[in-house]
Amino acid sequence: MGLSPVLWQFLVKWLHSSSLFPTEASGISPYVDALYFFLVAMTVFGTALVAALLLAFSIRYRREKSPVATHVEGSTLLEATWTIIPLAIFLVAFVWGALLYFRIYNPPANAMNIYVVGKQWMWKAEHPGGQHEINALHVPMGQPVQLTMISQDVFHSLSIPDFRIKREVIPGRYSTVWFEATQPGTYHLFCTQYCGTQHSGMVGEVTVLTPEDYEKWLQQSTSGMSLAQNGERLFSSMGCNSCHNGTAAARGPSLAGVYGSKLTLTDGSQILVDDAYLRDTILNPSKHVTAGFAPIMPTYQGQMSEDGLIDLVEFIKNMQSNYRVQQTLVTAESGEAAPTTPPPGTTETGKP
Amino acid sequence: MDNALASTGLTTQPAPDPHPHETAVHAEHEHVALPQHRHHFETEEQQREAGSFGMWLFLVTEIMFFGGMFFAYLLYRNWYYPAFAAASSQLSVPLGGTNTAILITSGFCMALGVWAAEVRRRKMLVVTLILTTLFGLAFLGIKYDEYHEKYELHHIPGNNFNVSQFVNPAAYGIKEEPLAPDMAQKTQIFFFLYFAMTGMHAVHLIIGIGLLFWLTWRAHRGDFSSGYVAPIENFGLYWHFIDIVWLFLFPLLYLINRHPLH
Amino acid sequence: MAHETIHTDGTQDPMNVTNPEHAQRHIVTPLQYTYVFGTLLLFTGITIGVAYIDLKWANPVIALGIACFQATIGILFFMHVAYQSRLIKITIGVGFFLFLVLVTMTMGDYVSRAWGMW
Amino acid sequence: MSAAIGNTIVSLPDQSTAQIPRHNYINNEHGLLSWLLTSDHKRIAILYLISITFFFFIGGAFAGLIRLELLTPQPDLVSSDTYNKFFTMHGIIMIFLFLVPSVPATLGNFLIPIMLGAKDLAFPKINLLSWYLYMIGGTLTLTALVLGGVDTGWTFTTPLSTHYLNTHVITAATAIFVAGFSSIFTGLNFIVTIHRMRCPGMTWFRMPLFVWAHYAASLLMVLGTPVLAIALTLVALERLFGIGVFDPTKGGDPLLFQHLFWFYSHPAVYIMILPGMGVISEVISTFSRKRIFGYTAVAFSSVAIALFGFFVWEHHMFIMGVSSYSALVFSLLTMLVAVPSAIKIFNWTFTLQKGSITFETPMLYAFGFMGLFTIGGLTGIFLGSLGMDIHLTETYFIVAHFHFVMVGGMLMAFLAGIHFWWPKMTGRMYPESLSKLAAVTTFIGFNLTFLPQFILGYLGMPRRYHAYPPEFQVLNVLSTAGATVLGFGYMLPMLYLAWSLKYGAIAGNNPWQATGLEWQIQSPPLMENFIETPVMDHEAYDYEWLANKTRNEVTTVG
Repeated sequence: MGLSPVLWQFLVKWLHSSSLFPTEASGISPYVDALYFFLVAMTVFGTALVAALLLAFSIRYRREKSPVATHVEGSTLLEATWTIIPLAIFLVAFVWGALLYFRIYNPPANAMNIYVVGKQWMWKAEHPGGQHEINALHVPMGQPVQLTMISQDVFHSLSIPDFRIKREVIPGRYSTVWFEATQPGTYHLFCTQYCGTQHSGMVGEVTVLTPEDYEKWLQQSTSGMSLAQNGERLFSSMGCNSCHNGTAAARGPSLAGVYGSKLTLTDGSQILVDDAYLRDTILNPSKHVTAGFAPIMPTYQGQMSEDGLIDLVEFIKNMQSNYRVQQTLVTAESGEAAPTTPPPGTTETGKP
Repeated sequence: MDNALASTGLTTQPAPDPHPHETAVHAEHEHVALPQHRHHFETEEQQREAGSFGMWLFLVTEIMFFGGMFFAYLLYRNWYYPAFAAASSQLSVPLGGTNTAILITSGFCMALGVWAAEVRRRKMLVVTLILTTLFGLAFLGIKYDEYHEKYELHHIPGNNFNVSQFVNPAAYGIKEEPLAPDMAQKTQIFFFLYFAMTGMHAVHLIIGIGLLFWLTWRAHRGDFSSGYVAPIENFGLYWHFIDIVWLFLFPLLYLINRHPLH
Repeated sequence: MAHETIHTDGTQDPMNVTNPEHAQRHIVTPLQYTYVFGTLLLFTGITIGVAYIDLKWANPVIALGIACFQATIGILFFMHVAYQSRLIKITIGVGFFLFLVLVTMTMGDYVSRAWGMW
Repeated sequence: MSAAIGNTIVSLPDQSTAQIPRHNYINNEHGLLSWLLTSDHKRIAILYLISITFFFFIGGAFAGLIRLELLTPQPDLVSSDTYNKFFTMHGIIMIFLFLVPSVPATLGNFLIPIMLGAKDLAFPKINLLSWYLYMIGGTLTLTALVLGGVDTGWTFTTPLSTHYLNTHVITAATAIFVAGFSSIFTGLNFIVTIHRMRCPGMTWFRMPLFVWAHYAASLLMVLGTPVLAIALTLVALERLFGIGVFDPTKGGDPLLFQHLFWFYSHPAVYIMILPGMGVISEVISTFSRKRIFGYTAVAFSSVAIALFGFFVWEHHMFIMGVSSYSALVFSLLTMLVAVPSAIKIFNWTFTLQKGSITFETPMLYAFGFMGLFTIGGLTGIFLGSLGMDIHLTETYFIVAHFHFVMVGGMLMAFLAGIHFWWPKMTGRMYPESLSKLAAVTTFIGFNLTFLPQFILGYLGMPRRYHAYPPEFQVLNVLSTAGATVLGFGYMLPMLYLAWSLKYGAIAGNNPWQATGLEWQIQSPPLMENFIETPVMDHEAYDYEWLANKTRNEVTTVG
């Protein structure tokens, strides 16, 4: 009969891919699955209980068996029971879930940082060493990796089911998520927030490599310039260095070692300098002006791509001194790039 | 009679006028005119209270409707205070103040109208309704003037929105701290909220004025001079509600920061 | 305050205890309206005046306070709520309460975002 | 009343003599106009019934097309654009044009005045107006569809909907805006009616739970919908003038839209489910011949749901970069809102205890509801629990979850109600065996369709995907297969209900021997429902009262 090959194919497929759970490929997965099993158990139990009661009552009290209903008003005790017990279970789910939430979204201190830019309809990963990948992400195994993500246009959402992580990629704001891959292999990378026509095409592959392989990969796929070095170029080509050069006459604050420090703003408020802050000050300078400076900095809104901003942020992050800035200031006239770029793949720039 | 609704009433109660169905249908289709009693209400009291309760529920939805915009205002005002302050200083307090007074007055006339209807004075009712309408129109006129000015200054949000006046006030002879360019851009959000909120308010006014014409005509016809107050009363509620919205809009939009800090 | 009252039902029940959904019908007198009218105008003047004095954070608070006061008397007398049934008073209360829910809970998100993740 | 202890309580008048009452609301007037201009709540209910059925099948057709496309991993049936328009239309039509008005606008409209012993809703003309608003909204939606569709998804996520699409977003937004006001007016009408139009003796705690449920739902409609209206207005303005209130590059915040949108759209799911719960209460009580176990608990749980429903909207945004502190608060409140639903389920279950149960079609649907809604509700806990939500949200798990609540819950309840009150609305019975078949088919088809989607979701298949990795195919095939069965299950009632209009057995006043006021009058009812204002002198679901009444043969047939 004609149907059988189709049926056969179907069965084969079924046997090949009848997994009920995605692979546990990240440090967090077991914890997520644990909660999942708990909740599944709760659901099964709850449904079974209701079903069993319905069945039992339907048989015991069907009209043939009990022709006349006996009136029961209700029972406070029972009401209390099925108010408190479900509530208790739900609260367990709440606490458990909350702990997990913070575990998933709080990166450890030693996490390495990779930038991800989402745009309709592709993922662009940018490694500090300047390696760029499209719809692909290479990460080392056994090393916490933090993704600092931003969208160039609409909401996207980066999801790696096998790592059990997902985070909205928001336009105009950095969002972060971290994971620690535990086994080599390639895994799906999805955009889960509907983002327009090619939404379902906005998928990629995460490749987990052993640390050695990862090093090799970094070497091979370098673009020659680290993010910080690109940032340094922008820094001079955009003329940032004409104010932020740490000289006495500078109209802007020196940026050397500013990252991670606490700044005092003109309105007296204290603020911690992180990626988000750096990005925001470039786009909305007057929102937070460092104490002792005038709000004269122009906005770069619309003049710089998110990639450019990432380069700049990365540059400022790793800026230990103003030495190279002043160098670029000098060489800027002669129109060439700054001297002696350190080997790519490392995130350090300028030695004092 | 009203105990028809009392939770305790157990007394049986034949419907006041069990129409034959045909007339019942007509009673339903004709406009709420005399006899204003609609067949499906037990008592006229019940009908009146149902009416005003319904009106109030509707006003509550209006609260939530404006609520969304009030929240947007609150949020962005906190984020971009300098822009909001500077932009708000470009609105004319004299005009805004006058408008507030005008609206309050028109509300006062409306209130008198309700009273006139209650005490069944047809002429007075008509006069107050006309006054209400006039004040309402005056408000809209002034509002139009303000909008027009904004239009000429290119302060209408959109593609040809122009911030130069805020970046460099001196050039326009305005004694204000100049805004940094990026902050000046945010004045657009203020003006959007200004137009959205006052615009939405104006729309409600226009609808109200439309209704006023209709009510005035019916009042003139004498519909409301025989103890049938509900339409006037409920419209009054609507009109006063618009006034009250404005009482919030005025300080929030016009008076953010009228004392430039030096 | 004395104002004429029309009793459309026999039950004298000003506190509408037995039937909270029903209140007897009052007619607010023009005199009262005039008082309210005056007050509203007066406070509009005040709110404008205060706006020109620099009181730092107090300015918006005062402005809103006055607006709320005006709204209250407007609602109570122009809109007759002072003489309306408890049901209607509650309805209005619910409306404003829910508006506050919208504002506070959403603002809660925006405000606490700055705190970061502990 | 069938004296012999059979397995049914259906008691029909002697078919040879019985006939449809001469005067009733259907033949009271004739001509199309008499329907289009009617302000009789019963006729308006029928108008609604026809129109929402129409839209239900349009929305269903889109669902079918979606499932058909997902039969294969490759994007081969239609282009991505078309697919996106499919699920957008499916969402908009099913939510705003079917689920929200489904039970309230049809059964609620028809029954609430009768259950309260009133002649009509408080504002008959506004009731008619809200039907017209609904139709305008529906027409605009279809216009958007005909003009080339809209592909925002029903959530209108900014800035996608405002800056990155050139489809007919504004038309669709207007449609929803208008339809929204239709449901505002319906809710307003119900609230006023329930407060003001109760007949003598009809105290709050003598009202049927159906009315309580609608009261709670109406509160949500009246208080929530305006916020959706303003959110959509802002989207439209943003599109028209690019004023940047949701545009990050201009300093706006896209999350603000999410807040405003979900402030309505979460309560909306309770707008959709609460009336269904009301139906279930009536059905369960009638077919177990017993007062609902813990009447007050069920009544108050409805109100509690309505109340808590307003405090949980942010759980749709947990991964959207909201503050983790408020995420905590909202997660906790989400857990609280789940409790009243649990209370209801158990109360219904225990209503059966010591009852005298029969299994007519409405009861079967009610059983279906209980099972599926329990699953739907409990899987909601997964999504309310922060850590779990990260992995599950925006996947097929969430799709399965809300279909279990909306389709498995609300649609089952709707069908239960339609079958239950069909005799009252039309005066004729539906064919019992066929309808039982339909009920079972629907149940099987439903589970086959949506259970696989839970697994798909946990495997990580994102929602709104046109193409998907091949390893997901098997489960998708299962789901599509189920959808076919489901579709068949929904076709059946259409056919046999239409058939029963002419050939169904004459139902008589009270085929179910139910206690509600609506069953004490003729079916189909008179134009004015009651000949004289009834007096409620007994509790709701008082079957002894009914027994005495039938013994004394005091019936009010017009």
